[in-house]
Formats: sequence, structure tokens, C-alpha cells
Amino acid sequence: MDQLQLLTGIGIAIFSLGVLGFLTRRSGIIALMCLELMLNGVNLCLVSFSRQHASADGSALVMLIILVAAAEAALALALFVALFRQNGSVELDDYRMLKG
Amino acid sequence: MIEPTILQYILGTLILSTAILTVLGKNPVMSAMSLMGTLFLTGLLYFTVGAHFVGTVQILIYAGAICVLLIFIVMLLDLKPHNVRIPGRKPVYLFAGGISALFATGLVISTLPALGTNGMLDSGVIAANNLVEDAQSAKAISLTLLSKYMLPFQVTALLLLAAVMGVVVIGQKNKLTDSEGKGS
Amino acid sequence: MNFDFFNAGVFQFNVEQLRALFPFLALCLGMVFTTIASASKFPIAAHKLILLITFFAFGTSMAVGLGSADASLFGGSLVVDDVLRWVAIGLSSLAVLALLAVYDVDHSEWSTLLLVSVLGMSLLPGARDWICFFLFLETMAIPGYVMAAFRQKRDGGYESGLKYLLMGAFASALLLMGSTLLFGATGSFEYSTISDVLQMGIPSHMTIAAVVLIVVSAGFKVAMAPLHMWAADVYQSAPSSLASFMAGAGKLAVFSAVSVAWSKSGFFKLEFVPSFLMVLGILSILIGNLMALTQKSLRRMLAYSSVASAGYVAIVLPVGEVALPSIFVYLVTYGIALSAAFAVIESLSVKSGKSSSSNFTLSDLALVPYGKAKAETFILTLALFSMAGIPPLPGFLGKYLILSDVWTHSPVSALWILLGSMMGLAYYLRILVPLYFEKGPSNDDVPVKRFIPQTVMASAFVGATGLFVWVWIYSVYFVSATSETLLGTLR
Amino acid sequence: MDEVFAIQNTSLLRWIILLPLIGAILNGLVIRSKNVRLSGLVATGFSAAAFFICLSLVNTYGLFAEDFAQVIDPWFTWFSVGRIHVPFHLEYTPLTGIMLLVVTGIGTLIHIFATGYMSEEKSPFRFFSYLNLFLAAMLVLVLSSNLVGIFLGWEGVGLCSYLLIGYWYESNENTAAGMKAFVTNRIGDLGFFVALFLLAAHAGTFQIQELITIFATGAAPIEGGIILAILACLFWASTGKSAQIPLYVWLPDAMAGPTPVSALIHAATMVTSGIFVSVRLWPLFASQPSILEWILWVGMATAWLAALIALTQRDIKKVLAYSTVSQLGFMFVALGVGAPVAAFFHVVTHAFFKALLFLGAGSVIHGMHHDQDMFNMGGLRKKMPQTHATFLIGTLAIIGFPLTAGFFSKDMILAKAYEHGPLAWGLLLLAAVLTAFYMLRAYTMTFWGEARTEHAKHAHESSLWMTIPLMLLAAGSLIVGFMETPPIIFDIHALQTAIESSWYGVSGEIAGHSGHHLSHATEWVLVLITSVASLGVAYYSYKKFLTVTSKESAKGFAAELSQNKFYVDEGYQLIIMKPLSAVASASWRFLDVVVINGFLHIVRDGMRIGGQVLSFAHTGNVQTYAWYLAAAVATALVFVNWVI
Amino acid sequence: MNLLGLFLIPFVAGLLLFLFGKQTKLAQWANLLFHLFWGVAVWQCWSNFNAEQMGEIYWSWNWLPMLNSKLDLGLDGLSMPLVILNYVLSLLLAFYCLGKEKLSSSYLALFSILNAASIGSLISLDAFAFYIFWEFMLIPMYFLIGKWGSKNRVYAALKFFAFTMAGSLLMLLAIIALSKTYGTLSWIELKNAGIVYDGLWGQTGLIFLGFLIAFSVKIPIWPVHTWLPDAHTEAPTGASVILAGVLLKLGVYGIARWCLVLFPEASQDVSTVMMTLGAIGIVAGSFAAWKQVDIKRMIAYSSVAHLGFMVLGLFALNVEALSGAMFQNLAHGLSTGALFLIFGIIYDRTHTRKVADYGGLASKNGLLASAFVFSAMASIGLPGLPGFIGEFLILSGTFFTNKIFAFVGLSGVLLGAIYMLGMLRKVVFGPVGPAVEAHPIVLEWNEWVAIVPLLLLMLVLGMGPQLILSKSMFSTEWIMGLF
Repeated sequence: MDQLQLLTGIGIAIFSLGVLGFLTRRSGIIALMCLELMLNGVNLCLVSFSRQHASADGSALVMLIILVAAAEAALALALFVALFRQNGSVELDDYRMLKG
Repeated sequence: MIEPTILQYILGTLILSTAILTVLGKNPVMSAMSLMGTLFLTGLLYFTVGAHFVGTVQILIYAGAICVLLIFIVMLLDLKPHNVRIPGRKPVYLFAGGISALFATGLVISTLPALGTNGMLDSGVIAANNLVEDAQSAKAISLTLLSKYMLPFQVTALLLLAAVMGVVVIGQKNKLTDSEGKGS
Repeated sequence: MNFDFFNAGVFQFNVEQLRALFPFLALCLGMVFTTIASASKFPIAAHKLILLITFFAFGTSMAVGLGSADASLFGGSLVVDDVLRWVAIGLSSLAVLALLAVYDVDHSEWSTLLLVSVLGMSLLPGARDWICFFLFLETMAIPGYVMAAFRQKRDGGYESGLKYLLMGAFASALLLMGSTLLFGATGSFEYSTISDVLQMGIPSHMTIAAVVLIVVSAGFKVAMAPLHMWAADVYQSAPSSLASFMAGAGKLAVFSAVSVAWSKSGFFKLEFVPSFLMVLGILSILIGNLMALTQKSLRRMLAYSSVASAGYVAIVLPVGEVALPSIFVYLVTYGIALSAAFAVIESLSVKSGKSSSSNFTLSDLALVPYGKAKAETFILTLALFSMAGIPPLPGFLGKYLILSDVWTHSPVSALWILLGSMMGLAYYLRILVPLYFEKGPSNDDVPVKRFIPQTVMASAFVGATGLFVWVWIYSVYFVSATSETLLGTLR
Repeated sequence: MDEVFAIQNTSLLRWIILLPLIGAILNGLVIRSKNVRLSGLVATGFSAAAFFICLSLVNTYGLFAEDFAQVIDPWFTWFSVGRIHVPFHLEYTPLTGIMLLVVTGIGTLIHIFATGYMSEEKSPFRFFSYLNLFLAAMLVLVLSSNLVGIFLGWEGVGLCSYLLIGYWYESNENTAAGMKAFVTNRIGDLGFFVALFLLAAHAGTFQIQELITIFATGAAPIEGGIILAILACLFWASTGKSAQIPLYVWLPDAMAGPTPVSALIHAATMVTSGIFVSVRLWPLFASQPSILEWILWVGMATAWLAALIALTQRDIKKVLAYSTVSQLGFMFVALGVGAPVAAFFHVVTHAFFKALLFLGAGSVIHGMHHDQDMFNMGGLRKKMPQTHATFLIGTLAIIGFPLTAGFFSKDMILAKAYEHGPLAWGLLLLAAVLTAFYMLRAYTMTFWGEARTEHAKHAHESSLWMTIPLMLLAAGSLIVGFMETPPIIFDIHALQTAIESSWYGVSGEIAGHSGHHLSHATEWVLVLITSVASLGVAYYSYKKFLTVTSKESAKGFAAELSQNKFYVDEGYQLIIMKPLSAVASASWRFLDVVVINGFLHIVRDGMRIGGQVLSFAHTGNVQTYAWYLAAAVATALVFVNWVI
Repeated sequence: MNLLGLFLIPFVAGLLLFLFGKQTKLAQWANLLFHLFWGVAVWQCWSNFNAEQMGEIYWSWNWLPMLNSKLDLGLDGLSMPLVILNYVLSLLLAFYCLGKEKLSSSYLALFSILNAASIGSLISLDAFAFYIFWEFMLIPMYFLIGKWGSKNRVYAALKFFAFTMAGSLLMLLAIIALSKTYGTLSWIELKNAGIVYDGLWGQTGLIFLGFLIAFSVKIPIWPVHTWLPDAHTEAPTGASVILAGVLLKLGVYGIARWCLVLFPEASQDVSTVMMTLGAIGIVAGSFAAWKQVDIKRMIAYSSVAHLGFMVLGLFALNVEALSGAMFQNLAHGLSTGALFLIFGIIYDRTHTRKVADYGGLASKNGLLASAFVFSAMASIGLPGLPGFIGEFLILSGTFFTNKIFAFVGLSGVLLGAIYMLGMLRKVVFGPVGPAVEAHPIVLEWNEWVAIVPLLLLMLVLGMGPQLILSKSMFSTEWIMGLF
């Protein structure tokens, strides 16, 4: 087995773990962390693939991903803070006013 | 065809376990910490495959900045374990778990070729090692970013601008909300 | 390896490329101005002026470029061709409409965000690899997240923003995974390479998984059932202008980009993609229409109707880039009608004394003071009939084109569109009932806010002219132009 | 056929129709005067004008001429599409001429009578415009040169009779009677329709002249079955219009209309149009003997049934109505035995004396302040002498008192019946005897004995408006019989020549019928038997009803049966109308309301419910959305990996 | 021949009438004025109308080349009579409207636009243009029923809209298929395109069915007729008249123009089925009409029956029947229109539709009663009135093709007498009913002006049908030449 394939495996595993968390954790913050996990998994795969194909594109995308992740995280956290100030909770299933 | 080293195996196990901790941790601080661990260890793993630049960025920005931000917010809102509900208390979350299990299986199954031996890829080309080394170098990456992906790289600036503005707006507005927004 | 940075041709633009680049520069200039304006506390009117000028410059410069050769910029990662130009024109007009009709927010940051988002949208169809695609998509989306959260004073402002953000991030993670796997399978992010590789042989499971992930995430962006739920919430409680803008322009950008990207990277050659899209489309038509039938809140109803419309386009997508004209016409006409409807609902909710238009329900329409809202009701009527696709309103042209493309592809699936538009009638017509067929209260103490007359005038102007004359001629020429230039150049 | 007949064109014929029409329009729309004299005189004037035109026509073109020239008024083309070509042409033949004289002449007299009779009317102009309209329609029927035109008149007179029966529309009975008349006639007219279709399909023409000259002579290839079918359909139509079994039921109810109407429409003219059309088309009938049997026995049955019912009626107009039905039966019998001349002869004479009887009855009713029950009358011969005298003449004529009009026509029919066969003759004779019985019953109960009620005591003679027409008609019923007499008496055959000369030279001989004639001895015997039998029964009936009390009513099963008209109406109601209306309401309620609309509403509500069910899935929790997203991906992955 | 004005005038008039706002009286007179202008255009078309041609295009604009669609306007024996009928009815309604406060300027405007649409679909010889006008008719009608209708109007309006839309969507698909298959949508080119018939379930057959279903819903043919009673009953008088007089006729016209001409073989294949449906329609419609207690509903069901006759006429596939159907279009338009108009005028005073409330109309207003009876007689096909010509031609044509259907049709003739006269008995005659008792029934001059010409026209057409038949003869024979 190639070490790169180990990376890919780990990446996919982490990605799936992130999905699991995002689907099951009810705390918004932790769901956000799980999102970061997913992105991290993607990064792992990207690195390994770009090694396999000897192209820097993957690594370049990793940079951009990190950047976007940062932006999203910042926004999400800002929102959480605001929501917490309004309703004193960041539990996702406390915010279900819009439905039906 | 390079066999993984012991170090890589250890790192992998650690990464997975910290990730699991992140997902299952009762306390948000705990989760945040272990997430930080995951990211850090991932950075180390990058180093072991020679992707030094990516690893550095990973540790500096990702593990450093973002996770610190997370922890900071968690602390700010001081979310205690008691007001963090445990998954699986509601039966529907079993359903959610089922879905994600299915998801994971599907993903893993379909990516088996990548996990299996080489040459299973559609393109069928296996790069020579020296090329690989070059491709991972900081120079190559930056060149790619600044030549081929010039436009996205610049657009990210606008993206960040938007994000910053958004944070500003949301942050400033909720003062406004507390003063005015009560009525409605 | 040593790389001659300045002779790499990255920074050297010839005239055509500069001309192709100019509209985007105009947008960026607009951003600069709006940023300055909001930094130095200019009044909203100034922002509006800047925006108008910017969009006008953007649209016209794109229109001027129409028909000229395709310009490939930044080493081929962005190609400015007629599709992009047309989409950009449509976007700018929709943006102007959203701006004129419903500018129901009073933050100066709004304008900058709008511009950023438009930039992302208009770049989207020009992307030629998945990295750019992802980046432009995020550029389009992130300002959207912010704008969706603009309305804290209304009910559920933050909530809709949060939902939008979380789901969007989740979806883009999926998209990333997809393109990563694709990269892994084919060794490249570029559409052309990918399609070459896909043509080489029977695609591996990994490729298929990648395509599935990408399709689903795109389906999320355009709110196809069952990935549509965020849309209802966001369109209900986000600012009207964001809702109309995202539902109209956003759909237009993403759909045309997706159509380009998928057909250029040869997804439609995988036999499961059309059927997958078919399933999504049928689900969207059924769920969207059925849910819209049961809605109380009008804005929610419109959201679901847009879900259904996404379904129609999803059915026509597999036809490939040939269907771009019809998709374009359909989405532009639909977007215009939708914005007009949102505008009218906004002002009607004020006229009937509601605090916010989010919960403006069907029964509240009866509270609209009788004879006090003639213009709005007229516009709303036109908009609804246009969405229902009744001739001679332009919505019919869109429906006709979509149907005719679907017919050539798979005649049976055209029946689903017919079924959908039948179901659609039920709620479109029901909205008119309290407006026309039941005499509302004739109270004279109507709370008239300042922006209502202007809103109405604007929507009346744009709505009426746009719905009646403009779009007809416009789309006719679009169809003729593209069906020659575009279809000519495609193969 | 032009080489045989010199065709003469004239535009005079249309005026016969136009004049009464103008009268109707003037009365109904222009003048609208409440003054009965004025409107009456206008109407009378126009019908009289029509009568004089007819006279001049008869004068010009002759009535009993041997070699007759076809007279055509080519007015305009009504409609002409593909195989269907319908010119609106009018045609004069001797037969037509006689019918014209009868219609316009008697019509005019009845107009005059009505001017007196309707004196206390609110809106007489309506009555008179209807009456004129009827004349116009009837004249179209008589004059038209093709069957479609005849159908126009045919239904036109139906309309007018509908309007006139329901003239006093305030009472539901009258309007019901009118509707019954119209609908029953429509049932008959379906036959006419089919006949027209068959003609269009197989003959390609509706022109009577062509039909006769081509098909009766067999000049054109058309199988007899078709002609038979056409004739059967026409006969069916006649049973409607001329009140034969099974469609006679409307005529007695039609007496709800004013008496002049009963006289003009339901005795003299309209109801005989069936016979008139049959006589016009006689050569066709003659070419299909098998239809004649049917006609014979239907006529016979009608004559009997009506006579039996007439025996016990209390209402004088009802008696006359049933007697009309019975006499029409006689005419059809005449057709059936192959004697069109006799049939038409009886049409003419019957027109006179039945009109006379009805008008007499009308005068009586007028005198009795609109009480029509004979049991309330009696002893009127002193109170109203002229009426009595004329009525007596009418009665004698109808029972065939020697040398009256009825005597000749009825005798001719009986003779022809005897030629056809003794059975028909015997039955017909008995029917005639019944006629004598109920007519004398009516006459006696009305005019003899002593007055049985106040009305009867204070009855008064009617004005000259009414009595003069009575006298003229009485004179008519005495003399009109002499235009066609048996060989044993005078031996005049004017009518025969007239009729036979109007078949375009085609002979009316029945196919394969040996035209042997009775010896004079047999004729004498027949005449004697008939007269003696009728007069004897008449005298018995006179004695029987001389002393009748007002309380007296029918006793015994047979009498009950007869008085209740053999429950035919009730039977029709039970067997046809009720089930039909039940089916109607069932088909509407079930098909439309339950099935179709029910289905639609199920669809509608189903959609609504489906929406509500779906909206449960939309919990509002953002993670649920993520679940659906992930589920979509997962299912797609699994599907693509393991299923495809 | 200025065909453009034929539908532009009413369209522009409609837009202008919207501007009158509260000035109802002014708008009504202006509407009359517009009808004057329109009348000039109609008269011009009538006077230099050439009956000896079929599908000749007098005005054309290549408006949507990429959709293979040209705005071709033409006028021939099929459309001419209906154009005239449409104009006459609309003119008389313009008179009827005078002085009715409720019929505001927007009502007149919608009406005018409706006219534009119906005329447009009559004279456009291009499938796409035809469809546009065809669908456009729904919008004004929806508002006319829904806003000015009576109690249950919303239900009726929605039902009307949904039914018609459902039908015409299939037609839309058929039109698309045509343009994709033959590259043209112009009627005459399609006619010459040599459409090959590959069985009813082949492509051509399905296209044909698409057209057929759309028109069948509009006619309406049993069993898709249930929208008609509701629409007729709830619609305001004017809308009922136009609905009965023009809109339903467009279905018949459409079948003749698009189905019979373009798909003769297919028409032959379905003829038996369609004739069966028509016959069922006749009987079921008459039965239903017989059992109604609501006068307008009863008249509506009588229309269902009459249109059953026209379906027979269309699919008997011979000249007599087809010209009969085309003529019956006019006859039914006039007679039923008159019935709706007269009853509408009565309803304006009494505000009840229940038969039970009526009776003895004749003793309140003799002339009106006579007009009512006259129209009823025309509607049951009394000879001398146009209904007879139509029914006679149709039924004899049917008789040539299939005797059974002719007999069923005859039963319709009989049942027609039963329900119509039954209604007359209860409404016009008999003792005076409460509603008639309570309200004075005296007509304004303009209402007389609206009624009388209808009656005269019936008389003229009844005795001189050649006036119209000669105009449509060529076309019908031309069509039947295809079979």
C-alpha cells in the first residue's frame, strides 16, 4: 500500500466523520467544527492526489480552501455570537421558526 | 511505490482518534481542542509526504488562527457541557447516523480504486518521483497560484472583503438590534 | 526549475483581452466607490446611483462585446464568450430590477456585497476548471450569506442567515470533495482534460462518486428538491431584494455555469447523470408545487414556486449547451416576474399595515385597502401570469423554449413540465382571488412609508415595460443571436 | 316532365302566404290594440284577402280541368349544400286549390266568429295574430312544392297550435296541454325528419313532382324498401299531426284552447294535413301496397277507440274532439283501402261540418258562460234557435243523413271499404253507427229536455258575429257534398278529376289492384244499410238522452273505462314519461355530479393533502435539511455503486 | 383587407378603456364608439371578402423566425361567419351595457381585450400565433367571471381556467412537435408539408390528439364539459353571451381548421369515437338540462347538447354535416346568446335564477316574453329559424355516414323540445311567480336595441341561410376534398 493512499483513506475517513458530526451534533459551534473537519479531509485527499499526479493544482486549491474556510468560519462565528445574544442559545434545533 | 512509514501510521491513528473526539466530545472546548489537534497532526502528516509548504500553512493558519478563533468564541459564549446536548437522545438522530454511515460507506466504496494499488486511476499516468518532489515545492505552488490561478487568487481578496464586511455588519447591527429590534 | 515570471504571459493582455476584461473592472471600480461611500457615510441614494451606473456600465459593455471572438484570460482559466456576456447582461438587468424594485435595506454595506456577488455570478459561466468554479461560486455565495442575515429586525433574520450559511458551507464541502475526487481520478481540474479522460473508457466508481457529489451540491445551490429547504426559509425572511436577486440572478448564473461546466467536462456522457437530474427535476416539480399549494406566507409560496421552476430547468439541463438559450430566457423572464412579485408583496405588506413582509399571508391580501394598490395589483397580476406561462406574457416564451428543447431530448419528460405548470396555476390564480374578487376594506388611514411610492413606481415601470415589451424583443434577439453564434461555436 | 306539363310561373302564390303573415305582424307587433273588433277585423281582412286570391287562382288555373298545367312560384333558394338542395318554391295543383279554398274560406269564417266570441278578451290582438300566423303556416304547408317546405309549415302550425292551446296561459292546465301537443307532435315529426334524411340519402331531391314522376313510376333505380321506409316515416308523422293511435292523445287536451281554435286548427285544417300530404304523395303510397294495410288498420283502430271514448264524455268539446279523432280514423281507413279521393273528400266535408259543430258548441258555451258540461245544459233550442238549427245540420251531416255532405263522403268511404273487403266495411259501419249514437247524445243533451242549471235557464243567443258564420258553414255542410257523388246518385266526379289531375299524370292505381267497381245494386244496398243503421241508432240515442238528469254519471266497468279514456294518458305517463325522467335525473346526478366533478374534487383535495403531508418533513431544523442532502448523496452513491 | 385592425382596434380600445377609471358612463359610450371603428374594419373585411379561397394570407409579419413562427393573418369561409358573429354579439352587448353602473370601465376593457383575443385566434393562420391568442382569451375571461360573476364565481373561474389550460397545454406540446418535425408552423405550409400519418399512437397521431383534446375541452365535449355549466351560471350576462356565442365556437372552428385539415386520416380514425362522444353529449346534456332548477344552468346544459350536434357534424366527415356544423355555430351563438341576454336582463331586475321563483312573465311583459319564446324556439330548431337548418344539415350528413348517430341526435331534437318548453311553461307562462311579482320588468331602450337585432338575425338566417352558407361553402367543400 502506498503512503499516499493512506493519506487519501484518512482524508475520506475524516470527511465522513465530519459529515457524521454535522448531521448529529446539535450544538451549532460543534457542527461548525465538523465542517472544518470535512474541509480538512478534503485537503488531505488533495495533497495526496496532487502528489500522485505530480501537479501543484491540488496544493493550490488547498490554499484557497483554507482561505475560504477561514472566511466562512468567521461569518458563522459572528452569526453565532449574534444569535446567542438574541436568544442565549446556539443549539441548532432551537432555531426552527421558519418551517413548513 | 513507497510503503507508509510507522510515523505515518501513528499520525493517521492519532488524527482519526482526535477527529472522533471532536465529533463525540461532550464539551465544546474539548471538541475545539481536539479539532486543533487534528489539524496540527494533519500538518505534520503533510510534512511526512514532503508537502512542506502546505503543512506550514496548515499549521499556521488552520490550526493556529481558525481554531484559536473557534476556541475564543466558545470561551466567549462559555458553552458548558450541560447546555450541550448529547447526540442520539432523540431517535431521529439515529436516522441521521444511519444516513452518514451510508454516506461514508458509499464514499469509501467508490474511492476504493484510489486506496487500492496504483494505476487504477482513469488517467492511468503515474508521475515519476522527482517531478512529484518539484510539484510539492513552495515555488511550484506559488507559481501555479500566481499564474494559472491568478484570477481566483485575486477574487479571494474580494471574497475576504465581503466576509469582513459581513462580520462588521452583523457585529454592529446586533447592537442596533438590541436597542431597536425589541419592538418588532 | 526556474520560471520566467514576467514572460509567462500572465500579465500581458492584448486589446481583445482587455476589452473582455473591462466589464469586470467596471464592477470592481463600482466596489471601490461603494466602499468609499459607505466608509464616508454617504446617503443610500448615492449608493443606489453608484450601483445603477455600475450595472449599466457592466451590462452595456458586455452587450457591446456581444458576438466578438471568445477571449481566454489568465491562461485559460477564464473564457469570456457570448454565453458569459449574455448571462452578464441578464444578471445586470436582474440586479437593476432587484435594486429599483425592492431596495428594502438601509445599510450602505449592502451595495458592495451586491457587487461582489454579481462579480462572482458573472464570472461563473466563464470558468474552465473546477477550482475557478468553486472559487467563483463562493464569491457569489458568501455575500449572499451576509445579505440574508441583514434583517435582524425582522423575524428570523439571523436564523435564515445561519441556515443559509451552514447549508451552503456543507454543500460547498461536498462540491470540494467532488472536484477533489475528480482531480484524483483524472489528474486535472480542467473541464476539457476531464472530459477527455471520461471519454477514454468506462468511468471508475470514484469518478461517478465525484460527479454525484458535484451534481448534488449544484442542485443545492439552485434549490432543487430535496435539497431545496433552505430556499424556502431564506426567501421568506431574508430581505426581499436578496430573495428576488438570489432566486432570479443566482439561479441564472448557477444554471448556465453548470450547463457549461457539465457539458464541457462531459458529465452528460455518463448515462446516469440525465436520469439523476430527471429524478431531481421531477421531485422538484412535485414537491415545489405541492408545498406552494399549502403555503400561507406569500413569499414562501414564491420560494416553492421557484423550486418548481428549478425542476423544469433541471429536466432540460441534460440537453446540454444547446439548451442554454431556452434556459436563459426562461430564467430571465422568471426572475423578472419573481422580483416584481416580491416588490409588490413588500409594498402591499406595508400598505396593509404589516410589520414585516415575511409573514404576509394570502389572507392578509384581503386587508389591502381597496383601490389603494392598483399599480401593485396590476404588476402582481402580470408577474403571476408570466410565471404561470400564459401568453402573451414573456414567461410563456420561456416555457415554450424549455418545452421545445425537452421535446427534442425526451418527449415524455415534457409531460412532467405540463403537469407542473398545471399544478402551478392552482396557487398563482389563488393569489389573485382576494386581490380582485373580494372587496377589501376601504380604510383611508393607510400607513404610507416613504419608499413605497418609489418602490411601486419602480416596480411598475420595470415590471410593466420589462414584462411586456422588453423581454419579448430582447429574448427573441437573444435566441436568434445565441442560436447562431453559440450553437455555431459550440462544436 | 316538362314535355308533359307546360310549367307556368306566377308570383301570386307567395302573397297567399304573405298576407296572413303581414296580418299577424300588424296585429302582434304594430297595432297591439285591446279592441277586439279592430284586431279581429284586421285579421279577418287579411285572411279574406288571401281567400280572394285563392278564388282568383282557382278561377285562372281551373280546379277540375282534365289537362292541368303545373303552376310554380319560384320564390328563392332556401338552402343548398352538397346533396341537399332545397328551393323554396310554391306550387299550385287542383288538390292544393281545394285545400286552399277550405283553409282560407273556413279560416275567414272562423276569424269572423272569433271576433264575436273573443269579445271579453284582455289581449285579443295576440289571439288574432296567432290565428293569422297559423293561416300563414298552414298555407306554406299546403303550397310548398317540396317536403322540406311542407315540414316548415308542418312544424309552424304545430307552434301556432301550441301557442293557441296555451292562449290562456295563466292556468297551468292550458300550458300543459299546449306542451303536450307540441311534444307529441315532435315525436311524430322525428318520423318526418327520418323521411327527409332517407330522401336526401337515396332520392337526392325533396320535390314532390320529381318524387312522384321518378319514383312512383319506377323510372329511377331505388329499391322499394327505401320508399316503403320513407312512407312509413311519413305515416308516423301523420299519426302525430292527424291524431292517430298511438299519438292521438294530445288532441282532446288541445280543447283547452279557445273554441274557434279548436274549430279551425283541431278540426278543420291542421289535423287533416296528414291526409293532405298522403294524398299529394298518393302515387308513392300506391306503389307500396304493404304500407296501406297498416294505414287501414291503424285508422280503423283509432276510429273505434275514439268513438268508444266519445260515448261517455260529459264535456261537449271533448265529445267533438274524440269525434274528430274518429273521423280522422275514417279518412285513414279510406287511404288504407286505396281511396285517396274518398279520404280527401271526407277531409273537405268534415272541415265544414266539424267546424260548424265546434263553432256551434262555441256559441253554446258562450251562451252558457263558459260551462262546457253537457249535463248542465238542456233545452237550449228555445234559447238559441239559430245555433240549434245550425248545430242540428252539423249533426245530421256528421252522422251521414242522406244528401248531406257527410252522407256522400262517408258513403264513399264505406263503399271503397266494401270493395276492399267485408270485414273492414263491417267494422267501419259499426264505427259510423257509434258516431250517430254519441253525436245525437250530445245534441239531445244540449238542446232538448229542460234546462238543468241556472246558466242553461238564462242562456242567450249569440251575436250575429257568431251566427252568420254558423249559417254559412251550415249551408256549406249541406251543399259541399255534391262535388263528388256515387254513380247511383247524380254521378258527379269533379273531385276525382281534380285530384287525379294533380299527380303529374301518374295514375293513382294501386300496384296489382284490380279496379273492379261495385254494381249499382250493391251500392244501393250499402247506402240503405248505412242510412238505416245510423238513423235508427240516432233515434234510439235521442230517446235515451231526452230525459237525462244533471247528476247522472257513467255506470259499469265499460262506461268507467270509456269515460276515463281507457287510461291511455296514465299509461303513457307510467310507461314512458316517468322512467325517462328518472333516467334523466339519474344520468345527471350520477355522471356529472358524482363521477366527473367528484373525480376533480378528489384530485384537488388530494393535492392539498399531499402538500400538508410533505410540509411535515420540513421541520425547520437546519440539520434535517442536511440530512436530506446527505441522504440524497448517499442514495445516489449506493445506487450508482451497487445497482447500476 | 385590413386584418390587423380587426384585432388591434379592440385591443387598443381595451387598453384605452382601462384609463376611464371611474367614468363608467363615459366609458360605456366610448365603448360604443370603439365598436363603430371596429365595425368599419369588419365591414371592410366582409365587403371585399373572397369566398373562393382557403387559407389565403392577407397580412404577414415574420415576428419570431427562430421559432418558425410568422404572424400570418387570413380570412376564409371558416372564420368569416364567426368574425361577424363575434362582432355582432359584442356590439349588441355594448348597447346592453349602457347605463349599468356595475359594468365599469375595466369590465368593458377586459371585454374588448377578450374580443381582440378571440378575433385574433380566428384570423391567425399560424399555430404559434393561434395558440397565443387562444390562451390569452383565458385571462380576461377569468377576471370577467371571477369579478363580475355571482355567488360561486371564484370556483367557476378557477374551474374554467384549469380545464381550458389543461387542454391547451397538450396542444402546446403538439405545436412544438409540429414545429420540430416539419420546421414550420404556418397552417398552409403544414398543410402542404405532407404530414405522414403513422397510426393514432404514432407521432402524428399524438400531435393530432393534442390538438383534438384542447378543442374538445373548449367545445366542450362530454365528459370534459362540467366546467361549462358552472362558468355559464356564475358568469355575468355579457360573459355568458360571449362564452356561448364565441368561445365555445372556437373549439369547433379549431377542429375544422387544425384537426380535419392537417390530419385527415387521423380524423377518420377517431370519427366514430368522437361521434359517440357527441351523441352521448347530446343525450346527457339534454337529460341534465331537463333536470335543472337553475335557468342559466339549464341553458348551459342545452349548449352542451347543441355542441354535441356540432361534434356529430364535424366528424360525420361530409360536406353537408360540416357546413351544418359551421352554420349551427352561428345559429347556436345567436339563439343561446339571445336566451342568455334576455334572461340576463330579467335577472338584472329579479336577482334570482331559480325556476321556482318565476312564472307568468308573459303577463308582466308580453313583448319580452315573446322574444324569450322566440329564442327558445330557435334553440330547439324550429323550421324557419337557423337552428333547424343547422340541425337538419348536421343530422342528414350524419345519417349519410352512420344512421345510428343520426337517430340519437334526433332524440336530442325531441328532448330539446321537452326541456325548453318545460322551462317556458314554468317561467314565461303559468301563474305569476314571486320574483316576477315583486319587480317591475320594464326594459330600457338600449336593452331592446340589444335584443331585437338578434331576433331579426335569427329570422334572416332561418329563411335565408344561403347568406352564410354561400360564404362557407367553398371552405367546407375544400376541406372535405381532403377526405
